[in-house]
Amino acid sequence: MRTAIVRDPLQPSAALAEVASVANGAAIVFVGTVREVNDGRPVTGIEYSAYEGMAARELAAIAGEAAARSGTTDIVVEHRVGRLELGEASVVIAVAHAHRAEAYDASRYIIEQIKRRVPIWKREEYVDGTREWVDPTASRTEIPR
Amino acid sequence: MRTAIVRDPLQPSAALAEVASVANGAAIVFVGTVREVNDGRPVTGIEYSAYEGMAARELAAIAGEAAARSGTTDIVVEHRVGRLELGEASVVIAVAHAHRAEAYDASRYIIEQIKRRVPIWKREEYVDGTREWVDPTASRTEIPR
Amino acid sequence: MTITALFFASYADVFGRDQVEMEVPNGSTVGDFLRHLRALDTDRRLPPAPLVAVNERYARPDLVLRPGDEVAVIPPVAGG
Amino acid sequence: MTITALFFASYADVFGRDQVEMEVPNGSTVGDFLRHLRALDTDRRLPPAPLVAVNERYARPDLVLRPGDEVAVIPPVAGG
Repeated sequence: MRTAIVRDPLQPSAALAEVASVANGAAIVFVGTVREVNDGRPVTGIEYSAYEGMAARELAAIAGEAAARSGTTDIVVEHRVGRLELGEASVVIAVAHAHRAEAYDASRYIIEQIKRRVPIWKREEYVDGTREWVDPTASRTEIPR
Repeated sequence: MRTAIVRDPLQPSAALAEVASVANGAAIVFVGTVREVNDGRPVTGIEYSAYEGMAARELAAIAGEAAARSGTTDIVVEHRVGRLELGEASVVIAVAHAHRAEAYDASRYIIEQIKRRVPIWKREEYVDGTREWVDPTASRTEIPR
Repeated sequence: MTITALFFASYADVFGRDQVEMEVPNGSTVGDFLRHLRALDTDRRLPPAPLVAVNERYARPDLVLRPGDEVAVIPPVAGG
Repeated sequence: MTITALFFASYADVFGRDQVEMEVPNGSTVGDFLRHLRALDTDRRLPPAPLVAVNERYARPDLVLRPGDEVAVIPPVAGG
């Protein structure tokens, strides 16, 4: 099990290789990437920033929860910060398990929890040169647990 | 969209690259691999065989159904046949979509349908040199639709 | 009329071959074909109603066969 | 007592900085800290009850702060 906040480009195939094992029958890699459009508005790039200490702690906690629920520790999660171009990967989640149902569930759990509680923010850059912080929750203010 | 029955080793990262696009925010690669143990019995390798024409046709149909349900055609599915060693990939499913929920659903739909209806069989080889055809369904005989 | 019967995996073991040209009466259905097969399966190693595909599509027992059809007897699949 | 307040993303824009040492009365809670902040947010750009983390963990309004705590005001997260 390994989780990290990183600045360099992510390597999905390295993450896949890291969780692979002859004990596992299923491996799933989820890759989140920067889209060219968000809410109908053309995007030219995204700046990701994080509360790095807490983000690292929450990522590790989420992976631990997924491991406890699914029964595998073959989990790698990396989230990138800094400026990303269109098409670049912002997050990679690799999970391997003896069986596929558990692998899918663990992968999905991890991405949903990341979006819910890991303190990372993104500022989109638009073709007209303006930039805006993305608020996907419309200012949700409940403690995310 | 591309589906194939192949004899050479599968390349998950090539499949991922093939579905990637700046229109997509999420890509998922599922890799099914040969486990060292099945039902508690140590396995040394698996021979996959197929009714190749029909298997190719069913794979294409399944990918088409997933595309229609999810709204993406960024789908690559490859199933390998022949003798596979422990840890080798038997199936790779790459799906990319603007949004993650649809990508997960399409990926899951494809693997479940493959296991249900694509005419592929496997013969496991055991440490004592014996071999056995795997029957995961206990001879289910309903038409799988 | 003549059809081509295909046997895969464990069913190829049952019949000792993976393909055979078979004579069946004109108008035979998939069900008729299966009854014919059963007569050849003296050790009763086929399940009571195995899956059949005709020309690469799963077929119901009432489907009427035509000359030259490729009729495959499909063991429980195990792909993925 | 002194605490360290951290502001991220859009909240750093609100306060024009991302970190500040703040004096708060001994025994202050997270809720007290937020009332104190609100007085500085003259344009009312913070939501009514923003998320707060104390020493890298999400904290409820009744948590009592201690000297040296790192108190982060957390905008809606947008990772992934």
